[in-house]
Parts: sequence; structure tokens; C-alpha cells
Amino acid sequence: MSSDQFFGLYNYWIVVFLMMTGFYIVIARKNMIKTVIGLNIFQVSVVLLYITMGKVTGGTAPVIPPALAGQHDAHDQHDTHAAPSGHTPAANATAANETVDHGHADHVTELAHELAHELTHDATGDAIHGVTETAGVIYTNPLPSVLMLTAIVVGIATTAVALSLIVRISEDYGTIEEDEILQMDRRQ
Amino acid sequence: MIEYLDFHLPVLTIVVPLIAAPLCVLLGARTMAKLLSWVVCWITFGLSVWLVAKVSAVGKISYYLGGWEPPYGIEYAIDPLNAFLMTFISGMGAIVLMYSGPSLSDEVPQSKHYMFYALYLLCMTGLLGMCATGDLFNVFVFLEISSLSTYALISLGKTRRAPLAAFQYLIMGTIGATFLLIGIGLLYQMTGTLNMADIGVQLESYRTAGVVVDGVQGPPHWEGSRTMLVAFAFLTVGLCIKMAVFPLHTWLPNSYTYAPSVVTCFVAATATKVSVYAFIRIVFGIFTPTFAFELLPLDTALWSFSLVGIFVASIAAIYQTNIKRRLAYSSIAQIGYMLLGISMANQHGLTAGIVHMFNHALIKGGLFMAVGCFALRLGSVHLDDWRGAGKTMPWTSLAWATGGLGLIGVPVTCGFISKWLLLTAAMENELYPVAALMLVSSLLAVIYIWQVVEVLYFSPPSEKAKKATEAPLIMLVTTWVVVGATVVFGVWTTWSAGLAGDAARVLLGGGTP
Amino acid sequence: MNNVTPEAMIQICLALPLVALLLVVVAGRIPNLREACTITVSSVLFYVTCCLAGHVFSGARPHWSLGDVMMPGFEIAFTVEPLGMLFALVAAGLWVLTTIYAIGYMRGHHEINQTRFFACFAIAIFAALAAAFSANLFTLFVMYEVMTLSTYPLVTHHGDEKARNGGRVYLGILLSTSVAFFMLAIAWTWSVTGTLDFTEGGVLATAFSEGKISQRQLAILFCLFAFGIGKAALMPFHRWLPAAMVAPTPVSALLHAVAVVKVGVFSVLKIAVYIFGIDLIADTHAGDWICHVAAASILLASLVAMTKDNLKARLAYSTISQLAYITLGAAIATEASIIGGGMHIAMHAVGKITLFFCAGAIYVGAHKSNISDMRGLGRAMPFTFGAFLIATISIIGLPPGGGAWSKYFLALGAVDSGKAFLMGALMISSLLNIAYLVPIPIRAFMAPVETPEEDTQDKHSGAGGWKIKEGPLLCVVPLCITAVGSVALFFFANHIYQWLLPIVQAGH
Amino acid sequence: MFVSVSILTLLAVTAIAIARMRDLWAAVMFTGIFSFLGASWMLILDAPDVAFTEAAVGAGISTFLMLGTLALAGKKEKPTTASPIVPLLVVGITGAALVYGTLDMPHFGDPAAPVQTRIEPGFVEKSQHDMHGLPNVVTALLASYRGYDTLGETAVIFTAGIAVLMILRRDPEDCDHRVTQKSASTEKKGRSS
Repeated sequence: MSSDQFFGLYNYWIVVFLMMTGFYIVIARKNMIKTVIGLNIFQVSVVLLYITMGKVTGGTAPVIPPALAGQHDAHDQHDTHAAPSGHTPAANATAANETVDHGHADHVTELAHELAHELTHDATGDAIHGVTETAGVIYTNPLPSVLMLTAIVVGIATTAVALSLIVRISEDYGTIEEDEILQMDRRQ
Repeated sequence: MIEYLDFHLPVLTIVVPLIAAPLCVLLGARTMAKLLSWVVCWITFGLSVWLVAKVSAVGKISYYLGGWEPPYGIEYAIDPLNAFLMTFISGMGAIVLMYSGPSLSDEVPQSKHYMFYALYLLCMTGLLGMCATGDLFNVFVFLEISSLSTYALISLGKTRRAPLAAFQYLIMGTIGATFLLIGIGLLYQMTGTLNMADIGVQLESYRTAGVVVDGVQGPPHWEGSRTMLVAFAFLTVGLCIKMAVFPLHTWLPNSYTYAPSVVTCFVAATATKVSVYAFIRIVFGIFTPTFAFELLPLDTALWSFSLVGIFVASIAAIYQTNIKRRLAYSSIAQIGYMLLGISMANQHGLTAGIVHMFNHALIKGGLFMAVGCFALRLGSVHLDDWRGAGKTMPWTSLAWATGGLGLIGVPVTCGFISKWLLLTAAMENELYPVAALMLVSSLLAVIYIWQVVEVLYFSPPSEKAKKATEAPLIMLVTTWVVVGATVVFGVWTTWSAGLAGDAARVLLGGGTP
Repeated sequence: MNNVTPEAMIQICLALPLVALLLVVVAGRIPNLREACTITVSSVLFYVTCCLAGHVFSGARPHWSLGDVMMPGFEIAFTVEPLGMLFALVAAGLWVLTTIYAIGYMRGHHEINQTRFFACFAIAIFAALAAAFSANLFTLFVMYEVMTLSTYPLVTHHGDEKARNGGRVYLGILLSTSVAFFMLAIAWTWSVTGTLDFTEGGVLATAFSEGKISQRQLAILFCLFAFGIGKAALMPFHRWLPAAMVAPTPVSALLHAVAVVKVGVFSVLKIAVYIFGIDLIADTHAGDWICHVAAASILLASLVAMTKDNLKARLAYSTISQLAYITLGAAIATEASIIGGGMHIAMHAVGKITLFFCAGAIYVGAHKSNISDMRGLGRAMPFTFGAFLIATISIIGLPPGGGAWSKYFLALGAVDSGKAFLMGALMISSLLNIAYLVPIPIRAFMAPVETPEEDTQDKHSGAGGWKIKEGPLLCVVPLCITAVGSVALFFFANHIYQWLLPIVQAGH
Repeated sequence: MFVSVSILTLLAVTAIAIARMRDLWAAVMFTGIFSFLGASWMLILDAPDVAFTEAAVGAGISTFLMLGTLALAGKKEKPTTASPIVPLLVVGITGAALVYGTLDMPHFGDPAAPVQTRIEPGFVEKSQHDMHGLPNVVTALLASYRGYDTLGETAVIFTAGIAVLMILRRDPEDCDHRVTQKSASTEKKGRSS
């Protein structure tokens, strides 16, 4: 194993370690609240796994500085880059018009895609190939963040349901230790 | 209007119950919520029937949600298999809901009914969404919708053990979902996309021709396969927990036993089957069978686990005196048969697995519905209290017996068809010991079913059975619709087996380029 | 019925038991009407079956299929060929007599649940006919299972612990053998040949010549079929038959002498002839293992029968032994043995049903079920024991009983095949038959009257030993008819031979 | 580098501490800290949106909910007698599998990883066009391409809301109550006998 590989994967291993600690708490601890805590740690670690994936060296958060955003907008509308053919301005105009009208989303996507193709042809000039890059700035992949926002919310929803079940169980049984509850049930 | 509906059909099927759920809560009143959920269920069923018709007419449908095309946006990919499964889920949902009335009033306090209906619709939404989607992360989201609502529904049970069972299921289910999420993450890491079809294409790019040794072309080789293997393993384990495959089944018996009868009917008929479907989709839709079965000894692993599970669970079922628990163990065993079919990974085996998925859902649904009728009238699901109920509740008992015959796999019931298909598929793969063991294991079903039939018909009646009257008409009729369907599909097999065959062909053809 | 096509006759034959079922259920509350319906329908059925037999024995092979609602290869289809026709004829004919007998028995015995009894009976007859007419293994299997399930309530008819235990053994063995072996064998056949149709000359011959199945595998397959058809009661899967004797006697009579057990051996014969083909069995010696098993069954069952004091139990073991004859016939698979086996279905059916009728009549009339209690009873029940004697002669295989011919053909087959030990087994078995059956009527007629204490207990029947005290008339008449029938078959055997000849010749 | 290593170490230490802790109140607090640490690492990994959500939801709401539950259900964890060997084995195998799985993974921050290169043009560019330069790309994605997931997420919250309401609700006519009391009484009987 090269040190390169070690440092390249070190982050992941820590995340795996965190995940497994959480997982261990879930399956080894008989106290229900502790189990839920374990579940929380497990889920947060999975979030970290995803976020780690999205990171790109030298990248910044996928938030476009206002200046760049404006520039980009301008670039979009005035088509400052050399247009390969005459139809592009027209296509751009249509796209701009129709983006507002979400009813014809399909059509728009098609056009946007077409447009995007042209743009990448232009952009690949000197940037590292393929990395999400706009106007010279490298951005970290935003998709894992998007997914994890959903996952965090799902996680808290699960936690809430689990906790309410715990409250209910503790009302009914007077304890939240699984061992004791099982014993009670067996005695019945 | 029709055109509009037709175009948005895939998403409407899922969004209609989703929107109806908050409405149920807003309406609050019991009858209104009930009426609304009835109507919505039948509309959903209608929509999904339409969807099936459309799919069989034009073939696979891709629907881009919000018009964002994949791999950017989320895609709904409807093919014969999931269209049929969606029809089944919504149909079963509607039938069970019709059935639910008296049983629900008996087992769940009135004040919670409107929430029950909302959660029921949400559960259905989640299951339908899992079927329809072509996006892996979306599977996770809808899985959670269905799971959360299932946990809550299970906790509605009469005894204090119900919340406990729900909690146990929640822990197991969340572990499963998290495993799934890890698997999805690893796949995303290797392919950079979440669209299932696209992942499949990307994974193929890792495939290189096998090394030539002594002029013989070796098996194909995957570059960087270690991550994919682990991703596959995590997806499989995660789904196996949701499917209740043998060593990971611990949540299921308690959940099925202590949940309200209605919930058990619906969950037993649909939830595990959707997980089986998701598994099929992942094995055949994303990973190619060559990957799953060449690189990994998945087939051997699956069928050995299945067989052990079948035997252990069937034997456990024999010793249960609580009928719901008995059927729950039987469900664990039956999942084994489905996996057995899938593990054969060829046309016949896959067809058999899919057919059994539907047939078993029908049979188990019908049986649990009969159990619900008994629970309502006898106030118990214990074998002793059922003695002699055949006299006072003849139609319910007959429904149970018919469903039981289906589970055993007697000819002219649909259980026979799936058993037969599995058997011939095993023969074709020259898995003779598997075929023989499968048949022997089905004898165990004879024991645990027939014990109940014998108690119903040939025992002196218990105190409770003497006083019992026949179940309410609506419950009886709906039960018989489902039980009757098991017989209809046992005779009229060209449709079910034919459709499953088509689905298997699509899966196998779609999996290998 | 001249203007009715044979195809329509099949439908009528199959529909009539179901009509009977419907009528029985509808008229359940009025016993007289209910029984009248059953008798009428069964008579009509017998008539239609005879008409159909006319067509079939003159060479027609009517076919009727339920269409292809099922998967390819899995259609419910019916083709009538001579072997099945003969079996159907026997079943339909004896249904009439059994119904009459059952009325006498059930009423004389004040049985409960008579409607359920007659309803299940009708389903069983339907299954027997449908199995007889089946055009493929699938149909046969379906009907086989229908029969198992429909007779289960008959076996557990009394509903007490003993009946339930009997029912458990009955269902347990029949269902498990059929599921574990029969179904496996069918699936195997399907995977090798791709068809389940009964074809003249067999379907496995091609598969064998193409190397899809080896010689040893053929033998295993034959074993699977022979053991899988648990109704053929081949040892060691025979336990269900004695267990089923807890049922009311008419059930034992019709089902365990005719319908159920005969469906078993009939299936074995039919599979031997139409799935394997007799030439294939003869060439590959596929049936050799079963020959040994069957021969052992014949002898062992006869020996066990001698130890049984309960009349019905003794008859049950006798049945096991006689059924093994037919399986043996199928396993030897020569022309003569197949014809002998087919013939024995009819001969044994008529003979054994007589014996069971007698057992039932004795039980109803004198409340005796143990052989040791029947000394001298013959003088009180001369008709019953007379019939018993005649039937005994037929079962043993002595002229002028019908059984003589079938056993002759079976022996001929054994000689043809060159297996001397089979010949020996058949001989010894006949001697054993004499030993365990003949003493019963002889003692009933010859032995001195019962001990005094028995007399005081049961004054009307035994006292003096000369006073005629038969069972109910409805019981005695049918058994006399069948006794006469078993003699008549002796003179009729040539016809049966002619009818069955096409099935063995078609294979060549 | 130093910051991220120290955060990672702290995360690991916190996780172990939580696993070993018997005082539930402290454990909940530490879970909050764990979430905060996780959030700060996410910030380093260029995911401010997730970091803020995690801080608010994970460290905030979830801690709050757990404390509430603790108030109702007791604060001490009882020592278990069960042997930790089986769970350790399961965790060990799972962890080993995951580590094995990482071996073929693109390295941390690798610009050539499929995650970065697969989709062309990337989400940032595409969203700039489709969304008219909405500055926060994550928000843009959440509302557009993955909008359906967001709908699902809302449904999850809604489901959880009803579920919690339903589970916690007790009515006088509630048949649960009756059953609970009955079972409680039978339990007492069982104890006394």
C-alpha cells in the first residue's frame, strides 16, 4: 500500500470507523435511547461518507459569488463566446423565454441540453477536463449535498418516530431496557 | 385532458394518494377520511390499470419528473414488471381498505381512524414510489415514507407489545435503509450517477475482456470491482433486512403478530414483495446477472440461505399457536422460494420468482384477511380458540382452507403454479437436490396449514367458537375476492405466468447488452 | 343417445357427479329427496358411461380440452382410451350400487353429517372419472389431488380422535408422496420431454434415445412415479390404507376398494403404457426395482393380513397385496402383464367391494367387526356370507371367479419376462390368500355357534344360530349383485381382453 | 490539513465516548457535540448547506427531542449482561467489508473521480443556465432536478408528524389503555405469586 493510497483513503476509513461505532451502539446496547443515539451517529457518518465523495481538491463550495453569477448571466445572454453557428442566439433566446414557462419543461430541457453541449465545448479549453468548473472556479460537486439534505431530514423523522415509540413503551412497561421488557413479556 | 392524464400517468399514480393523505388529516372526521381514502385507493388502482394497459401497448415508459432528464433529474421507468406490481399494490390496498371497516373499529380507537387512513395512503404511496422510480436515491426516499408509516401503523395494535414490535422493526428497518444508503453511495462513487439504467451502463464500462490463458478466453473481469462488490453486498443486505430473509427476519414475526389485522393484511401482501422487486431490479437492472452471479457466488449464497430459511421458518411455524405468528413465519419461508427462483438467474427461474411473488402476496393476503375475520368474531388468534369454528363461521373457514391449499401448492390454486415453475426451473438448472428439498419443505406447509384446518373443522367447538357468528358481509366478500383470485390465477395462468415471463425477459435482456 | 357425440358424452360424464353434488347440497335437508337425486344421477351416469364405452371400445378416441387458459402443457384435457374407459365403467357402475348400499348403511347406523358425506362422495367420483379420462399427466395429477382432498372429510367422518388420527395419516402419506415424488417425477418428465401428454408408445423413448435421460435415471423415474402415486399403496407407503378404515364402510367399499386405490394403480399403469411405453420399460429394465418392491409388497401384505382380526383391517391388507399385483403388472411391462393388470382393476374392484359390503352388512346387522366373533354367523346371514365366499374365490383367483383370468395373465406376463421368482411370489401369494380369506366364510358357516355370554348379550342374532337376521335390505341386495358380477366377469373376460388389446398393440 | 485531522480525531473520540457512556443525558449531549463536529467537517468539505442543516437538525432538534424523551423515560442506562462479542464480530465484518470496498475507490478529492466527471456539463453549469444563475447551486438543485426527492422528503416529515401524533395520543376511550391496565394487573399478580 502506497502512502498515496493511504492518504487518499484515510478520510474514508475514519468515516467507516464512525459508522461502525454507531452501528455497534445500535446492535449491542439494550437501552432504547442509546440505540437511537447509535442510529443517529450511524446516519451522520453516512452523511459524512457522501460529503467526502463530493469534495474535489482545490474546489470551493458550490455557491456562485454574485459577481461571477452576474457575469455568467451576461455571458449567457450576450453570447460573448464565439458562436459556432448562427442559430445559437435564437436558441438562447427561446430558451430564455421558455424557462419562465414551466409548462413546456420537456422542450426546455431539450434546448438546455443542446445549449449546455455547446458551452462545454467552449469551456474545456484549459480547465481540468470534466471537473465542474465555471469561469475558472472549481466547485465541489453539489449533488451529494443535495442528497444529504434529504437524508438528514429523513434521519430526524426516523428519530422522532423512534423516540415517540420509546415514550409509549416506557409508559406501558415502565422501562426502556429491552432485556427487562422481554423478561416481562415472557413472565406474562 | 385525457392526453394530459395519459402523459402524467406514472407520477399521478403516486402523487394522488400522496396528496390525499394530508387531506385525510385536514378532514379529520372519520367517515370523511374513510370515504376519501376509499375513493383515492380506487382511483389509484384505476390509474395503475391504465398504466399497465399503456405499458403493454407501447412498451417501457420513461417519465422525467419535472421534465428534468436523467442523469440530472429523476426518472420514472415503467416496464411490465413494476406496472403490474403497482397495479397489484394499489388493488390490494383498495381491497384491504374496503375490508378494513369492522375490523378497524374493533381494534383501533375511533379517534385515531383518520390518522390511520392518512398513514395507510402514505404507506401505499411509498410502496408505489419504490416500484415506479428509476432513480436509486429516490428508492431510498420512498422506502422511508413507506417504512415510517408502516412503523406507525404497526404500533396501532391492541396490546402494549405492538409499539415494542414497531420499535424493533424501526431499528432493523433503519439499519437496512442505512445499509442501502451506503450501497447507493458507493455505487454513486464509482459511477457518478444515480439513475439505475445509467449506473448499469457505467458499470459495464468497468468490464474488460477476460485474460487469455493458454488460448482460452477467461471470464470477463471488472476493473475496480472491489468497491462495486461491497456496494452490491450492502444493497443486498439492506434489502434482505426489508425482505426478512432468514437470518435477518427477526423483526417480522412480532410486527405481523401484534399489528392490527388490517395492517398485517396489507403489509404482508405488499411490503416485503416490493423489497423483493427492488432486489430484482438491482440484481438485473443495475448489476448484470453476469456480475452478480459470476463475480460473486451470489446464487449459491442465495439458495443456501433460502433453503435453510425455508426449513427453519417452516418448522418454527409449526410450533406457533398464535395463527398470525404462524403465518408470519410462513411468510419468511415463502420469501425463500422467491429468492430461490431469482438465484437461478435465468428465464424460467426469474419467471418463477416473480410469479411466486404475486401468488404468495395474494395467498398470504387472503389468509391474513381470513385471520382478521376470525380475530373479529372470536376475539382471538390462538389455535385453541379456533376449535370448531368451521361450524359457526363456515365461509371464513372455507376461505382459510382454500387459501391454505394455495399455500401448500395444491393444483388449481396459484400456489401450485409457482411451485411448479420453481421446480421445473430447478430441474432445468440441474439443481436436483434443491428441487427435492423444495418439495420436502412444502410438506412442512401441509403440516402447519392442515393443523389449523383440522382444528377448524374436526374439533369440538371452543366456548368462543360456539358463540361466534359469521364475519360481516363486507369483510367476507373482500376476503373471498382475494381468495377467489388465488384460484382464478391457478387456472387462468397464461396471463400471470405470461406477464411474469415477459417481465423476466425484459429484465434479462435489459441487463445484458 | 345415438345423436350425442362421444365428445359431448365426456362432458356429460364429468358434469353429472357435479350435478349430483349440487343436488345433494341443495336437497340436503330432505334425506329422501337427496338420496333419490344421487341414485338417479348415478344411474344416468352409468348409462352414459356405457354408451361412451361403446364408442371407445369400437375404436373411437374422443378428446375434449378445457382450452388453453393454462400455460402450454398444462391444460385440463381429456382423451378416452380403453384402459381409462374400463376404469370409468367400473367406477360409475359401482357408484350406483354403493349409493344404494350407503343409504342402507348410513341410515341403519344413524350416521351424522350425511349431506357432507354424499357431497364429498360425488366429488370423489368426479375426480375418479376425470382421472380416468385424463389426457395428460397434469390433469391426472390435479384429479389425483382433488380425490385426496375430497376423501379426507370422508375418512374423518366421525370426527373423533381416532378418525382424526386416521385422517392425518391418510392425508399425510397421500399428500406427501404426491408432492415429494409424484410432482418431482412429473417435473422431471416435463424437463426431459417437454410434454406431459399421454401418447401411445410413450414419450420417454425419444428422450432416452437422444440421451437426455440415462437407463438408471429411467429406473429412478419409474420408482418416483410408483412411490409417488401413494394411492397405489406400494410398501412402505401403504400405511394410509389401513388408517383410512376408520371411515364408514361404504367409503371403504367404494373408495378403498374401487375409486381411490384404483386411481392409484390405474395411474401407474397408464404412466407405464403412455409415458414410458412398455417397450422402453422392457428394453431398459426400468421397472426391475419396482418388480421386487411389488413382489415383496404382495407377500408381506398377505402375511400381515393373516395377523389381523379386524375384518376391515384384514381386507385392507388384502387390498394392499392385490394392488401390488397391478403395479407388478405395470413394472413387468409385457403385453400380457399390462392386460392382466388392467383386467385386475375390474376384477379386484368387483370382488373387493363385495367383501367390504359384506363387512359393512355384518357390522350393521350383527354389530361385529372382529373375525373371531363371527363364528357361526353365516347361519344368521347366509346371503352375506354366501356373497363373501364367492368374492373370496374371485380374489384368490380360482375359477369361476373373475380374478382367475387377471391372475392368469399376470402370471403369463411374469413368465414372458423370464423372472422366475415373480412366478413363485404369485403362487405363494395365492396360497396366502386362501389362508387368510377362506377361513372367514367357512368358519361362519361351519363353526359352532358363539359362546353363551355372547348369546345373552345379543339375543336376536346369535340365538339358535339358525334364525335369519340379515342386514338392511338396501345393504344385502347390492352385495348380492356384485357377488354375481364377480362370477359373471369370469365369462366376460374375453371381451375385456379384446378391449384392452389396443393399448398394448398401439405401442408397437 | 491540521484542522481536518483534529476534527476527525475528535469525531472518533466522541463516538467511542458515547459508546462507552452509561449516563444517557451525557450521551445525548455528546451526540450533539458529535453532530457539531460532523457539521464543521462538512464545512471544510465545501458543503455549507449540509453543515448548517446538520447543526440545526442533528445538534439542535434531535438533541432537544432526545432530552425530552429522557425526561419522560429515565436517564440511566442499566449495564447489560449480554456479551459484546457477537455485535463486535458483526461490526468488525461489516467494517472490514467497507474498508475493503474503499480500496478501489477514487481517492479523496480526486478531480478525475466519476462523481466529478460523469455528468457533463456538471450540475453547477447546468443549473446556472436552467436557473438563471441562482447563486446557491445546492438550493437550485434541491428545487429543480432533485425536486421530487424534496417532495418525498416533505412527505417523510409529514408521515413522521402524523406518526408521532398518533403514537403519543391517548384517549379515554382508547382501548389500549384498558389493555395496558389489564396487563399491568396481571403482571402484578404474576409477581406476587
